[in-house]
Amino acid sequence: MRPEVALPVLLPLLSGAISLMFWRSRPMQRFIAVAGNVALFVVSLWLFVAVLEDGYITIQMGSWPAPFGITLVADMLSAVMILLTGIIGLAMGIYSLATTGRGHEKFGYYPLMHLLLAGVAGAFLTGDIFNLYVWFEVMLVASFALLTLGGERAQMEGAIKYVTLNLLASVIFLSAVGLLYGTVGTLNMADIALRMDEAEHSGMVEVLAVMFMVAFGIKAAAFPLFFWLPASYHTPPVAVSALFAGLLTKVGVYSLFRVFTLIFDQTMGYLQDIMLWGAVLTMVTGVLGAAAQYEFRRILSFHIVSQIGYMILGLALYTPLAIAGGVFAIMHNIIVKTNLFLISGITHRLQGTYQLKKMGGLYRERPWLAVAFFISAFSLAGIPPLSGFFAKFVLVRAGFEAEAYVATGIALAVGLMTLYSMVKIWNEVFWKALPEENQVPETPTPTGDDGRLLKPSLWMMYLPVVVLAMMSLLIGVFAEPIMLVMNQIGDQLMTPSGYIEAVLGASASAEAALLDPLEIQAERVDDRLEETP
Amino acid sequence: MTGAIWNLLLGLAWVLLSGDFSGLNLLVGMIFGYIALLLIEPQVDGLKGYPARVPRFIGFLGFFIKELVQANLRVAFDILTPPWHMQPGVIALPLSARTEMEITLVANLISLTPGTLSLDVSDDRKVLYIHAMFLDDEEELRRNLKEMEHRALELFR
Amino acid sequence: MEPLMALVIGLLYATAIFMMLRRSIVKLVIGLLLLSNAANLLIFTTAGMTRGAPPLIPEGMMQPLGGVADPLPQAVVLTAIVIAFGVLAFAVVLIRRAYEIVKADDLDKMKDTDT
Amino acid sequence: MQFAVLMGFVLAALSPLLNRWFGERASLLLALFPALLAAWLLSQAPLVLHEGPQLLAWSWVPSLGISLSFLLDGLSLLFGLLITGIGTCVLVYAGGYLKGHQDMARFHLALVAFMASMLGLVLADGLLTLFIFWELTSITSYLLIGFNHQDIEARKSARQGLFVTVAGGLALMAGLVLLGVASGSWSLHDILRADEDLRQHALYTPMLICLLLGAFTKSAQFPFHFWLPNAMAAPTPVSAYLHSATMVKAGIYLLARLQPELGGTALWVTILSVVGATTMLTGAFLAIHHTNIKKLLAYSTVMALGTLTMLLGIGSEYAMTAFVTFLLAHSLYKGALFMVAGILDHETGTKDVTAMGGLRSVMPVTATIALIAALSLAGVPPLLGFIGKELMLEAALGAERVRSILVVFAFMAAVLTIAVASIIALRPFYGARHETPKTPHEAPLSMLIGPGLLALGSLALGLAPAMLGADALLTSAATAVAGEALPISLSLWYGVNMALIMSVVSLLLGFFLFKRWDSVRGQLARLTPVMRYGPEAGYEGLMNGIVRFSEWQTRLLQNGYMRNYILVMLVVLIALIGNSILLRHSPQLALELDVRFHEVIVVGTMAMGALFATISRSRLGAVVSVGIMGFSIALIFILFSAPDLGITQLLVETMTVILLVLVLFRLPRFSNLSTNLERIRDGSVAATMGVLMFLLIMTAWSIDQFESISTYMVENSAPLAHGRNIVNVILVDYRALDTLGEMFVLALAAIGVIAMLKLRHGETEGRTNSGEKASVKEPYDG
Amino acid sequence: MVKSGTIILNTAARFLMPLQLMFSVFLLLRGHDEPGGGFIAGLVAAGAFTLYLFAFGVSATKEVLRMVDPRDLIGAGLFFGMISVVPAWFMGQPFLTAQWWTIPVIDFKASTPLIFDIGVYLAVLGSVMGMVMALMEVDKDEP
Amino acid sequence: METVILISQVIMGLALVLTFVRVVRGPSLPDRVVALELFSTTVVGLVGVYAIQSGVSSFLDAAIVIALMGFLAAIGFARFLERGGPRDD
Amino acid sequence: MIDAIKGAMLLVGASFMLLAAVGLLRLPDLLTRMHATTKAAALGVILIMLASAMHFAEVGVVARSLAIIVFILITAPIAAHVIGRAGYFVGSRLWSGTVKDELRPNYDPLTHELKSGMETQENAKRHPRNTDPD
Ligand code: NA
Ligand code: NA
Repeated sequence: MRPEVALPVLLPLLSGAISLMFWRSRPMQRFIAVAGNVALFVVSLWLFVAVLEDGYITIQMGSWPAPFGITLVADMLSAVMILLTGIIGLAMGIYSLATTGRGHEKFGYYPLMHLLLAGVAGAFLTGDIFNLYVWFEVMLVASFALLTLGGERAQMEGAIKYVTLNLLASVIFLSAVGLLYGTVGTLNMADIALRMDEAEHSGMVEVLAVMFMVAFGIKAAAFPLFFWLPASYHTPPVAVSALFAGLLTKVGVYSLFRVFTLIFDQTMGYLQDIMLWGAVLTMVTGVLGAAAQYEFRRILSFHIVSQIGYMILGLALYTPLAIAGGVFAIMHNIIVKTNLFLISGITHRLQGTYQLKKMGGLYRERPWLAVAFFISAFSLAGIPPLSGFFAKFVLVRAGFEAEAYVATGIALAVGLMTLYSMVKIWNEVFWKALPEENQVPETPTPTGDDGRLLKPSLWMMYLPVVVLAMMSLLIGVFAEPIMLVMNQIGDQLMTPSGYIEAVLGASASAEAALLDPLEIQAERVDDRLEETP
Repeated sequence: MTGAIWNLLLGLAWVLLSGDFSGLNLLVGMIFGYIALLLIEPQVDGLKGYPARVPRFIGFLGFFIKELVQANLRVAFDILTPPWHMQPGVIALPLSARTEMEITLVANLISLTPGTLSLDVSDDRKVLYIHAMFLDDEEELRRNLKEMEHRALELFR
Repeated sequence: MEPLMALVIGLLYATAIFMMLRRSIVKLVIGLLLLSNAANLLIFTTAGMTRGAPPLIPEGMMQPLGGVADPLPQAVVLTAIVIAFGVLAFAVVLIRRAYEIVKADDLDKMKDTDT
Repeated sequence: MQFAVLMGFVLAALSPLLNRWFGERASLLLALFPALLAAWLLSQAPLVLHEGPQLLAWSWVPSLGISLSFLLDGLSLLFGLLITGIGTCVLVYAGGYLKGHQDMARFHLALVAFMASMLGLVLADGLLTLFIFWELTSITSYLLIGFNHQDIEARKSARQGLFVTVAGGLALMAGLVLLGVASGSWSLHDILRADEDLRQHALYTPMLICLLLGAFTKSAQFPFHFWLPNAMAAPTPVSAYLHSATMVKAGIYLLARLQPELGGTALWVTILSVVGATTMLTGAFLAIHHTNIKKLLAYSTVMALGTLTMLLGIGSEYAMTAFVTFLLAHSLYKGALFMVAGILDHETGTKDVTAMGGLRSVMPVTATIALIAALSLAGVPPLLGFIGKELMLEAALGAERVRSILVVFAFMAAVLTIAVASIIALRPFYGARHETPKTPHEAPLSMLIGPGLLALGSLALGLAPAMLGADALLTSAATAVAGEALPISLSLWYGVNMALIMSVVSLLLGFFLFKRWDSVRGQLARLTPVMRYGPEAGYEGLMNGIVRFSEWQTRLLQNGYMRNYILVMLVVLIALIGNSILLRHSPQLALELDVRFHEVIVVGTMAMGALFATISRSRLGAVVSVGIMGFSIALIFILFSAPDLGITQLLVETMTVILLVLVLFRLPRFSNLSTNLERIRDGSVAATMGVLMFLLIMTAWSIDQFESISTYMVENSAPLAHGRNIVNVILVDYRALDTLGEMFVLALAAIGVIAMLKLRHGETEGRTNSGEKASVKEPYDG
Repeated sequence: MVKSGTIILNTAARFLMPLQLMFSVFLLLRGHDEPGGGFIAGLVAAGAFTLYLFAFGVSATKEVLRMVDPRDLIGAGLFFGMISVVPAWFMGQPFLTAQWWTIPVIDFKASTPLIFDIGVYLAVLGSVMGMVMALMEVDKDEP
Repeated sequence: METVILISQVIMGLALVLTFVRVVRGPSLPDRVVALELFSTTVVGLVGVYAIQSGVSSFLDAAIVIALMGFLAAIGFARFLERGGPRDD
Repeated sequence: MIDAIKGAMLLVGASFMLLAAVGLLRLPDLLTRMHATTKAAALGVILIMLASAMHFAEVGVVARSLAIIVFILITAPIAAHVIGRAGYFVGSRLWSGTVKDELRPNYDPLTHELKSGMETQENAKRHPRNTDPD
């Protein structure tokens, strides 16, 4: 019994349920919001430390042995993702206290937030493909509700696209699960991995692979499947935007990593190129989309797409180092992108708009905000020694090592375009003087979503922003321990037998080792890495 | 109502005592129970009228099934043979039923009888509007409906 | 049976997609409805269909008498049905609100957030 | 050492506090930092000179080959001394120049951080550490150039400088990674000592081109030179620092650093010589266009950078010696001249040299400093600049490739440089007094110390290079650049040779040019329309083109039409599935049909229900058909042994219909909005998808290779889970986690629905964040 | 617009709702052995309330529910669901491991799966009710 | 017996088809709703026959639920009409 | 014997359902169609359920079969009433052969008031409307 594997899912579910029970009491909900998120953060830390020690941890829910029950599995990748979920959850919990209006609180903002986190955590931990679908739906419906909370026109219009296109992805996912079960007769991912390797009809395996690729590609907002994201992410309350930007698409990316390293590894020979160019086009179209925008959150939204390209590039290169780089990119992006959205919220609070044209003067007025933005923005652009640089560097190195020169070159160029957008925001929002026509009163009256005075709570907005900016910086400074973790992730993902053994027991993995052609490739890459001190 | 419950309990007791848990045995137990209730009726206030209601109920059931089958056949005939013999129309049927329960019961029974369909009750609850398929002999129809209402109300009064 | 079902499910997917490609939001939602039904039937069919042998164990027994239909896809589909219901209920109300705000049953009039 | 550099960043971060505590004295306080570092570097000099390069190993990210090791050899020592020495002067100077400025703290922050970055750059041993500091200089210089950030020109210039240098930085990163991958080491020290000859490596050419792009952009080589003069938007102390000893020299440093390992090939020599010479001439030529003193100096910096590059390209012993000498000389006089320009600007309120005149009388010290520095710039003995120029001409004369071009260019550049030097040193200080916006006075002491020291350095080192140890230092640096010992010594007199003759002639021609400058400028003004099509216009065009392209692309992709989105996704899916199941593999079909009449009917009503729902013109008719379809599905579930499923489907269908009915009440009737062509297109996509799904279902069903895991569930349901309804046991026991998630999904949907219906705008007053539309669409100009 | 609900429908609803609710509890309790279970039962119960809503409208239904808002039902349902997860922990078993207790006097087998199913029941009931009631409520509010 | 069951299934199958035709033909919403109602009733009958055919009485549970809940959709439609929704013909 | 009765009940029951369907299809207007569906289908279900009760002959099954009958008997007329009423009030066209309409004159479509009509017997003659189909 390893409770730490299940608690990151169960705790937010519980706090969500309790929060719902107290839906009449606003203070109670706010208390549960923070308490629940602190608890989630603590268990995520617990899980991370435990996985650091043991490598893999599993729990067979309901005591039913795998593959018959549902197994929750934490490997290093899951643990890192869970830890990030805990961090972002806590940041959001605090930030939301300052920004959430009474109406939103009354109609379930906090339970929705908890359950969204539960869905995310469930997706990161589950070892069962249908259970993954269920957590996707939990996450999705929570996000639907959060997206529409407040009921403004833009929200509704954005939500229609968000809902429809995500449902399309869900149905593709579900259909693939159905076909998968019809083909191999099991739902446990480790078991599927074993059976897939033996599957005689390789055409079906490939079809399943592409179906999962498209389904998760939509969830991850990869080219040309990303349309829902720029259409909707800038419409909800900013804390919600930030939560979405940080975590949601990453679940799609995580799933791609999980499924294509564990289950469909044998199809990578064919799919690698498709994925690689998909990743490149994702980066390029995303970053160009941002270049065309003049609204704070729209720029950030398009950049999510662009950054997703980097992560998928890591998977497409398909070496341990590239995987490590991809996951580094995920980690970095979760922290930084969340923070940029949070900052956009503060600037909105201060100047009442998201239009770059109408903003200005914050460099002088809010130096600490400027510092936080500067760190986050330049981290996003991959400027050293911030977190984004290391993500980019590892990918570039892996790309050159894999001799994918053109794709890697484009990835580098995209970094410059990212800088373009970030500098655009910096110049307009921070450096430029506030335009005459948009002069706000001498002391801006900060208001929450409900228009009430919320001046004392501004620190609750600053706290997460400062902490996250610090994290981006610290990731850079302490890149070594993080890189060790990332390398472990790369190794774990490229040797799926470890995962299979952890879930199904040692006998199964002996079988798996015989069937793992990629292990040989992974070793080859390892050898090459060892040559370079 | 008390009577019906007692009857059921006695039936169940019979089933328990005899140890034969079949539907038929329950029926047997119910019959014995009914006889027992018939015997003690004068002594127990709560049972007043119950034994008498049972034969009335069975009689009503027979009447209703007869109507149901008869009218169904008539409708069937008209549906299956091409020229329409029917003369449909909406008529107002004055109600003797007073309580909501009674009105509902009567209306539903009328709806269940083929050839008639309860449309609505007037706001003052005096009249039930009925759509009837065969208004060739309206008086006969009205008479039949009133009889059904009468028999049904008897069960409750 | 399965080939026939496969054919009809194919048709269901086709109709669903056709509806989703319409400009009317109501048609869109009906398309989503059809689509989720198609997926549920797909799971049910692909696993194989069995007549007259529900996965129930007679009272007092430890195993079913003969072979029974595969219960797992049934449970999975049940879960999927309920999830689809929740999601669709949300979508249905969403289009209602969207219509209320935009005052048109036309998706082409709802593109402010993109452009 | 590493500690010292990192302390620089800490100090930078603390500078706001220092400013608060110490006010105006903070500048002096902060100047102690580079001064102490310079002292420390000097103390290390003997060690380096006598025992060779010193490696100070520090690990950082060993798993990526990133170390924080520093390599101290002649080259890095020379650069380190320049950075710290001139840095001290600049900090002191800035204290006077920006006295009382409200953003003093921010200035200190950026400047000290920049200084530390620059120092880290030249000291770094790791390829990536070098790159990290390289990028840090770009970022910090961005902050410095944009110091007057409320001015749109400053913002634009800062952005331009950032983009050009960071773009080059990306190329540099690619080059460095290639270098690391090719050499198998991430340490400069190791790479320089390795036996392997990278010049023969397959990746040599791409690697070199990437590295050169990095160096050229940073060092403002043609055609990337345009950002540097624009960077004059920075306050003058910054210009003095960036253009004399630091920022722009980073690229030069890199080239020098790599020369022993990568230099000497035909590619290297040709590119560096040609680019260097072109830059040199371009800079010199453009300089005399301008009357703005800072621009004049900036273009002369471009010229100097070209010269340095050219010297590295030539690669001879002379060239190496010339390189280090010229480098040192340029840093000293250019620093001094910029500070003088700052003084002039500060005191007169204008930067236009033609607007000044006769200032020698009011600011004699400044005039003297300007004269000494300008003489060094002009290459007049006995100043250090003279030695540099002599060696430079000598090296050009001895070039192995494109010699004639180099010589001609070098000579022309020399002439123009002399003209520039004369303009700066003579025009403001001599001749008649002009009225200036401010009444000029002699600059305060704090602003004179820096330039004074630098000018003095130019003179002293020119007079007695060996005596002051410069000889040894430069030899050591040249050795590091050449990769082998270069036993040379500097001297003012090498005898009458070709170089000296050229020097003298250029002096005369240059002075002549200075005399005719005003009319020459008039002539040159006619060239203005042609000049518009320079590299800068190319840069602007590129940036605008990217923005326009991205707007076009976004309109094309993110067009707001949802059916297009869906269509694209489906086409992708269809293409991928079709390719896999039809082209690369084939479906597996087992067309055995075992059906009953009523089953066919039920399946038929289901299909017809779906079909009618699509073609019905009545939306409620469609809803009823959907209901029929749902009931048919429920019946199919029941007929095929799934009673639980059938019941659930029926109930769900009923509730769905009720919800639809409740909602449709508010919605209008169906209307036909699409054209027939669209319908045909959509129909074919839909049909294709349907056919594919049919094939997939058939295939998956036909595959009968594995036993289902549900066998275990059936066997253990009653004995272990105490339940006889196996489906329910799966739901609440085997796979209870699914069900747990599922109930949360339903609950979430309900919360969402309730909120959507009941939480209206009235209840969320005051929030307008998402209501705004992107109405602002003008091109971005900040 | 015709006034909603007639005597006939109202009476029938008053009579049918308890019947349907009883039936739903029946379906819930025997779901582990025969067709039924929390979902089906919850949906039947929701159907019962929907019928009542159609007959009597929102305010009357709220009166029937007393102080209970559908959201309370959802919260309680989810809470029950979560409660059934935990007992296994105290037994040192993985979460969700079924625990069975026999209640001596009535020989009733209580178990965590049953608690779980009750949670499902309440959650489904609350969710569907919440949606339908909200829809009808706003319909009432608006012209 | 088996034949009888098959015949009844065929008959009821035909009934389903005819019912569906009414759904298509309409013309007004109430007509379609009546057809839907009849459809669900026929389904109850079919399930009853199927229970006999398969000998599994559990299928009757499904029939009970349909019998008890199937009319709700019709009530919903009626409410729609009463509140002024269009008849759609 | 029992098999014969069961078989007959099944066949008759099924036939009534078909009859209902035929009626639904053939009859000319909404209300007449409802006559066919409500009763015939109910009768069909009743017969089939009785057959199944006889077939299984267990308490549980008999009880369930009877429950189905009861439920059908309760819900069918209610549904018929509700739809018929709604259909009538929103103006479903009555068949041209309709001979009488005593409701229409008593109904005020503006106030939705439905009088008992006791006092207006003489108005009971149906006035043909131009919206009626031929
Ligand atoms: Na595998
Ligand atoms: Na199969």
